[in-house]
Amino acid sequence: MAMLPEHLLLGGIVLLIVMAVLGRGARSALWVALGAVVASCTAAFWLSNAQFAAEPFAGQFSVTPAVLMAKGALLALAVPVLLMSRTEFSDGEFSILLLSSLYGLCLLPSSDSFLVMFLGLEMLAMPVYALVLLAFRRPQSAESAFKYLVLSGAASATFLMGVSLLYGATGSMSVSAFGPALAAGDIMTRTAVVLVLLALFLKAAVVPFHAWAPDTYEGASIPVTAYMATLTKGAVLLAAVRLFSGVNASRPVVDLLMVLPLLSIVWGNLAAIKQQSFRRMIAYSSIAHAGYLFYAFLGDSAGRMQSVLFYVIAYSVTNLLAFAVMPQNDTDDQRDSLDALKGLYHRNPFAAAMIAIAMLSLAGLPPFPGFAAKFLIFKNVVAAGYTTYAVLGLVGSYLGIYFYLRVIQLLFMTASETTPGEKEAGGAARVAGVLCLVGTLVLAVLPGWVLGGM
Amino acid sequence: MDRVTLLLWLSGALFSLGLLGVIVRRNALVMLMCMELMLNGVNLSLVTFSQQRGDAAGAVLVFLVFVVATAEIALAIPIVLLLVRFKRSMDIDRYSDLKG
Amino acid sequence: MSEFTMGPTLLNLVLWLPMVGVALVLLAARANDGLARAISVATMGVQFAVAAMLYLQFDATAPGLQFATQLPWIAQWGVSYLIGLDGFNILLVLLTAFLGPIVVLGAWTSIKKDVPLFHGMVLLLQFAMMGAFVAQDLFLFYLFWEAMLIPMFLIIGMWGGARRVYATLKFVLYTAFGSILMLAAVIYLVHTMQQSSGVLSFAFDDLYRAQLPLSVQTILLGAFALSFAIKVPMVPLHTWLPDAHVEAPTAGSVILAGVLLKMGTYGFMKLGFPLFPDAARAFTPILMTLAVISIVYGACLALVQTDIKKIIAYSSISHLGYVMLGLLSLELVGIQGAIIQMVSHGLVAAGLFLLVGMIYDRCHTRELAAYGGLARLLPVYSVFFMIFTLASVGLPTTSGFTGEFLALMGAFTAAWPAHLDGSNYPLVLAVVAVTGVVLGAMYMLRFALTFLFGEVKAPHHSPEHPLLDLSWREKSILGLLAVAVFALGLFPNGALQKTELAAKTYQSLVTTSRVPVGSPVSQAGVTP
Amino acid sequence: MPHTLALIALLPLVGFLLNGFFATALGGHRANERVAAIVGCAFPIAAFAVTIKAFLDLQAGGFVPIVEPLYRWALIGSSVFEIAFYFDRLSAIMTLVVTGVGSVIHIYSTGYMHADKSFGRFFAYLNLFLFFMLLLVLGRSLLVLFVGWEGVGLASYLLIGFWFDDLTNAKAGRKAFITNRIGDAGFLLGMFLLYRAFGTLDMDTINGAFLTGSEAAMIVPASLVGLLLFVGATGKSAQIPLYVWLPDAMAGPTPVSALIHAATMVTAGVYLTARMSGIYMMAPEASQVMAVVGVLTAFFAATVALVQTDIKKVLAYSTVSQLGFMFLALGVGAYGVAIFHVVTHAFFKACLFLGAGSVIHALGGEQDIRKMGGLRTRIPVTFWTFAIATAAIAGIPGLAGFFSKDEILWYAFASAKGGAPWLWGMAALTALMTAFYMFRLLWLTFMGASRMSHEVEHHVHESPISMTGVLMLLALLSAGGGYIAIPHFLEAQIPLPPIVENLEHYEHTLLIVSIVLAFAGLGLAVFMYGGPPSRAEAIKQGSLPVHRLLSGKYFVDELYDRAIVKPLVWFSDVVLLRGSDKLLDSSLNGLASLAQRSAGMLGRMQTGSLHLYALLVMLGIVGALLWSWRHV
Amino acid sequence: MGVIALISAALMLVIREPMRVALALITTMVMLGGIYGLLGVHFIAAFQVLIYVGAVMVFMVYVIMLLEVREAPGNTRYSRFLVPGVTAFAALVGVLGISVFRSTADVLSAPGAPAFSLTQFSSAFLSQYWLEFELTSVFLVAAIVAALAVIKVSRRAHG
Repeated sequence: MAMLPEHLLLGGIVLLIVMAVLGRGARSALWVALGAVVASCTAAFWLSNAQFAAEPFAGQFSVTPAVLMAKGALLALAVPVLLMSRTEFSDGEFSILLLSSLYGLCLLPSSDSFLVMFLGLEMLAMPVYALVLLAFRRPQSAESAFKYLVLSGAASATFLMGVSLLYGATGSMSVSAFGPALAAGDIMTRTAVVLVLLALFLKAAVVPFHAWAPDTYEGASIPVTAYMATLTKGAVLLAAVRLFSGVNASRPVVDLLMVLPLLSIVWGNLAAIKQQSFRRMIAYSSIAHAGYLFYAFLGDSAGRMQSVLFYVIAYSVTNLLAFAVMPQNDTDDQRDSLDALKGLYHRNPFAAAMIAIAMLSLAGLPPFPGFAAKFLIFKNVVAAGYTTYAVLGLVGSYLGIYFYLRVIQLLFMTASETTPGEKEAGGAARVAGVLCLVGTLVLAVLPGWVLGGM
Repeated sequence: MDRVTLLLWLSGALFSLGLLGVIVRRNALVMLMCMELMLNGVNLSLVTFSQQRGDAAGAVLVFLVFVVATAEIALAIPIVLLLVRFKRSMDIDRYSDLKG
Repeated sequence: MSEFTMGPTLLNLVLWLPMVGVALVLLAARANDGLARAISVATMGVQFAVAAMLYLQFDATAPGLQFATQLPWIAQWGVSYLIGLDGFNILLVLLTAFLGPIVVLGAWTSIKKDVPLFHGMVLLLQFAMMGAFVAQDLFLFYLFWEAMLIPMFLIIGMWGGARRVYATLKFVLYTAFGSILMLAAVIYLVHTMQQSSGVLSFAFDDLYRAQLPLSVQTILLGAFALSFAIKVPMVPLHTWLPDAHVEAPTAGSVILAGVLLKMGTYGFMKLGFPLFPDAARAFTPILMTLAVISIVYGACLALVQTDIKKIIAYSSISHLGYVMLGLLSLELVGIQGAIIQMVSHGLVAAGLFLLVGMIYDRCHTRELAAYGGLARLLPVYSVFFMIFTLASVGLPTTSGFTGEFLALMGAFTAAWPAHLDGSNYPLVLAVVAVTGVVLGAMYMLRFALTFLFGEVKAPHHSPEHPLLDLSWREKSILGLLAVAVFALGLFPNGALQKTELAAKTYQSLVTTSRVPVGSPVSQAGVTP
Repeated sequence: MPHTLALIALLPLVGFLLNGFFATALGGHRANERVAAIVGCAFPIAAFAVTIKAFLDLQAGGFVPIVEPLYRWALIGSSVFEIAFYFDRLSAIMTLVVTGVGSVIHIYSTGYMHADKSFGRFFAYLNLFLFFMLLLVLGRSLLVLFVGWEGVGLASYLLIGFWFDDLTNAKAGRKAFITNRIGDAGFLLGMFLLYRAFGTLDMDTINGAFLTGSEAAMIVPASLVGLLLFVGATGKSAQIPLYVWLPDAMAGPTPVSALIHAATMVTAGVYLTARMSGIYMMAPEASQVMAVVGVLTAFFAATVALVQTDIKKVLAYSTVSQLGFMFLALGVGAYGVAIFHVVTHAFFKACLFLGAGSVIHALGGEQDIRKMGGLRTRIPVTFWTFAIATAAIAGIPGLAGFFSKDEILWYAFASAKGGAPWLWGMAALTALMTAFYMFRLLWLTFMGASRMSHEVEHHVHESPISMTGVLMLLALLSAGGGYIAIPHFLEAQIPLPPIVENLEHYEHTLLIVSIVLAFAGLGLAVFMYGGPPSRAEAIKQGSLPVHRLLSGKYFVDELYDRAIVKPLVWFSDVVLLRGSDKLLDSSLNGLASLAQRSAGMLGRMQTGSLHLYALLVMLGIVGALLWSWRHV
Repeated sequence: MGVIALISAALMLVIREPMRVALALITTMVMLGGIYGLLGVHFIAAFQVLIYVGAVMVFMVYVIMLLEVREAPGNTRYSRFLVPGVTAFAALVGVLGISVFRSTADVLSAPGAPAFSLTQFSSAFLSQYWLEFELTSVFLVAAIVAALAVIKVSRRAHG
């Protein structure tokens, strides 16, 4: 019951595998997966609305309404990704892998012991290695998959090292041991805590652990990039929230939480300026956004889940929006290059408008959701008394405005140059786009309502 | 300087060595092995602790690590094969087309 | 039903009509451009009509907001949808609504590509500007304030001149920088107020009660002032303006000069100074100096421009200096003058930019040297040109005079007692500001001289294909503006009465200290 | 009749609007020249009629000032800005002169401007001028006066540049406007000061306050206010240092010169000072300055006038000089006398200008007196009227100029309010020069042998009756205008200054002296120009450098250009435009490119080498751990 | 034993031949297994030897033999980050070492509980850590699918 969403996903996986084994319905695989995701998503929402809370496996796994809400939200975000994949992936693997990755994702926010969390992280990442490779359009995919694998392997190792040290120090694998350990004076404990945190930074691509992101994002195909940029990151952040739940950041990690995120905000926003590949640009932007997200941990723990979740949703929705309407092209490179967007408005106004909205929201300009999300985070940071860092962060975010505007400039203000193979995004993708647009508008117009739901 | 400390230090050293290997070795397979080394280092410390505590949790985690490591290798090897297929080389420095 | 139950509905109508227009234009986008034009001009027209109705209904003697609407919006943050009219914004709302149709009509023929999008953007901009004026909640205000950038970005960037992309990026990045810091200040302000007084609210009226120590006030005012001063713009933060004006299409320039620049001064009047009165008073000398520098600086630069749009751009800098001067004088006369000057500059600059645009559509060059003797060639055009030139010079009977006269008078009346108390600096500033009157005459008449007089000279003009004088459309929009200019010059009293109460409120807000007695709250910018 | 005064002012405005809309290119010349002429003249004449009516009302009311509020311009806090008219002896005189002389000049113009391609526009402007001038003289508050003040400036700007196809005319107009603006800046400051003190701008109130020495009046030093207002006056009334625009203003059509730049507008400064006499009576220093400036202006302008060869330029400088006389009178407190001179000067100078206009008209546009001569017989009416006016200005006894100028000299000598012998000396010398250059002008133009080229000479013709009639009327006034004892009429309102005791008995001596001077000037002129030209030439050669200095008008224009205009432009162009503005801009672009460069740098750091990434990770871990120990 | 493990691990980084590297790694692993044995957790030692040496490394060795890719002669076995890498490594070892040595955690000084037996372990695993057990299976399924997918891809790329 408590694991209903997970079970539904699992059911989906099994069903898909069976279908694959029977070698039938590669087409319908997508719809099955969609069904599973929607089902588990609705289940999560329903349970959360029912104020359901339970601890089926003591000390291992527990759910609270908030957690369920988070799961539901992220699962909902998976829907557009699936839709997007329709044009890219004919066979069922994608769906299976995505679902299993989602399964891992669901474990993270409700894991009570590091064992579960570790499994969750692995299950989140493992299928993605394959996914990156899956739409094997160009040799670089292999390279990017390998880079991702090695570095996230390193991340796992680091995580485990930290965990084991923590285990040694506290004698328990319980996640709740993490919070108290933050303030512990013992040096080994401190090392343990820092290592765990860094592992999360590495997974979420925070400077200086960001280097894998651009390469991997660029090498992967659009739906996968979208998935990595939004859901994977979101999941990692939720794991972090789970870790920090109930504790306010204090020395020494608070320094890391101030400096490294700030660094990645500036770094990401600057490095994105000169990119020629859209996905790579998004990768850098996602590095910057990871920075904002970790800023949320400076704030009071009470509002943290809310602010992180709201930010993840706002950021992901707009990101997915951009990816969904991205026009198709002959080769992956063409589809990826920013030049393909030149004068898009004159060829495909809708897509251009959508991308523009997405960019503005990512840049955090009102009235788009990105603004409200940033506002919430920085509000909490200021409330926690880190005014200077809030200001620095905002200034850093200012650096980002330029390259988002640059995209709009390409869309609207440059002469149109069509590449022969350009086609409109597939029907399913467009549906995804519309869904995201609706989401964006809701977030923009009724942020109060959404926040109330969290 | 008792045994536990030494073992922990050893595990740390192995962990670091593994990471160093990833940094300095250019052969893809060797890099993979180095990752295994990192995990082994971690395992060592886990085992030590769980033995000290007389608590199974650590051992369980070690078990999980085994599984995961196996899976990762199982996944990594084909990728390496794929890489090799393109450039007839295991030299990772040849695979830096994605940059900037 | 009676007017007053109607009022709020009407105000919301004024605010949201442009959005309706946007929707309609988007629907009509597939159809021909004419439809889009028609829709937008119709929307704007209705909006102006309603706004005028509200202006007439506006009760000058009643304090506080009128026709106000308040709905909880983001309750968790204390943000509410709170709009209303008061003496501060009534004239500017009217001005915005008045310029709306004029802008659309002005761009009737000169915008040829992507017409529906253009009108969509203009309406969007209209919506944002209107919102920024009527918003009575800081969060809402900030939302609209920022939202203005986007349509303007596209308007300049898509329909602008040769270096349009550079200009528009410069404009947006410049303004955005100010607003980022303002955002930080907003967050901090609200947070501090909540801590000190327990009130979590973005409503102006609550914020006006916030007690802040001087140091905090100073920092916050700094952030606000930066953002506003960029919009005004005050020297030395003005360099975006000439480029933006020169590259923008006529409509863009008109909106920019007519309304957008007023945002800055309005911000100072409604937020900057009243929110942080003590800091404001402490920094009056510096700000006043900047204002005077802007007056002289803008005038001097206008004197040597060779690009006709740039002349007007720099003249804007100069004229808005008077506004700041009046606001800072804290004399009723000066404040009232500043308000009138805002409106006046809106009308005059709009007129001049329209005129420049009209000649540009005919001759396709902005080089001053390329023109001459237009008075012979285009008599009607020249008459209007003369009218707006003289209004810009501040000749009596035009609105320009009313504004400058009162603003300067305010500055001077404020400066004289200080002089008697032995501090001559304000007096010096006032005197220097008055020289702006002379400089204004110099650059505008230089413009008129080369432009209208001497032997006939105009590109694309030949005896067999003479330039056409103004069409009826052009005549009528300029006529409307001219009427407004003279009305405000000859009978300003009506307008002044509407704003008198607001001016007094402003005066009392800024002159009463709000430094908390007892222990100051946590210092700004210090992390515990 | 409630709105008599408003009516006076508004009638010309109506004329302006009618002509402006129907008789110009604006209205596509719907009305032909005849209609335009009728409209153009009818309204001023009507205004004149109404003025007489108003004057009679005033008289009937025992000269109690008529106050006629029109509407409230602005009410700010407690201070009221009201548009109201004020009619007393002073404004009565001015109004009569303005409407009267104005009307006749309108009539004259119908002949003079005949067949000009913008006939209608001319009359529209002329009416506009009258409207503003009447606002100026009728206004009760300084605000209204200022509106008129700037308005007449506008009108003169438009009229000087009337023939704007020639850029020099337009430039002259601009020069006039801007120079006036400089004065106006001072005027504004004066107004602000008064407003600060009294919270109102009503002139009668202010005067009263100063005369009664109310405590409000104590806040502001009267001298400061006086000087500031005087700055305004120097602009409008062409006194040193702001007189430079008036000679150039002759670029306008001659009737304009007659009406605006001789009879009415330029005397606005004088009127203002007389109107604010309350302040000046309390401000001896300001009065002193005024007297000195006045007499200097008079003197220098006269010297320049000695050598001018353009008939209108001579008259222009003589105007400046005469205005100097008026300010001298004001400076020594003889306000009534100044106004008296304003009136007489209006008569004879208008007559002179119109006469000159008639000459120019006759000679088909020739203005150089060296190319004239012997016109006495050819255009007799013009000659006789011109001669009478010349005699009047020269101060030949019995004529208008004689009385007013003599009184000025007398007060300059003996006024207890700053009269001084040296003032008298300068003034007397100036009077001598005036007589000389005026008769020189007369002789060179009308007497002697013709120096005209043949085709010019061939169609010299007397002007139409519309012009000559006006000339005769004005000649009559210049002859008899002196017998209207304006000072005594005004004394009830503005008392004449007391005479220093034990100087009374000098009065007759001085009278004789001034008569002698007038005739001396006449004689000298006749001696020099009546005889063979060689004589004048010889003297000219004798004093060549002086001559060059004078004909170069002391090179004041060049001085201003070098000292003020060029530096200002240079400063704006080089220092501000190419300097600071560029600096600000490029600094921003510098920041932008810095961001670009750092972006490139970060991009290059992303080499794509997995080893590097791993190294980063390792370094990151080490760094973070070390950092975390800071707080052990 | 630990020393040997360490040395062979170090050797891994020095040896050029992948095959020999693999052997070195195996040595390390076996040594570790030995250590586990000494610690008394024999079943872990067994797993170590079985899974790692038995499965993983055999697979690895097989692959190495499968693709006999000779490194192009002349190019060194090290990336150009040798020096910084080693320095960083030294630092890291130092940091980790210090954090262990200077730690005050009781566990380090504690005498050490009696080693628990396989039965204890498995019972704990199947009761307290039942969830993990389940999840592991799910994980393995996912891993298999992923592996299959990758292989499929490589086949597609091949053909």
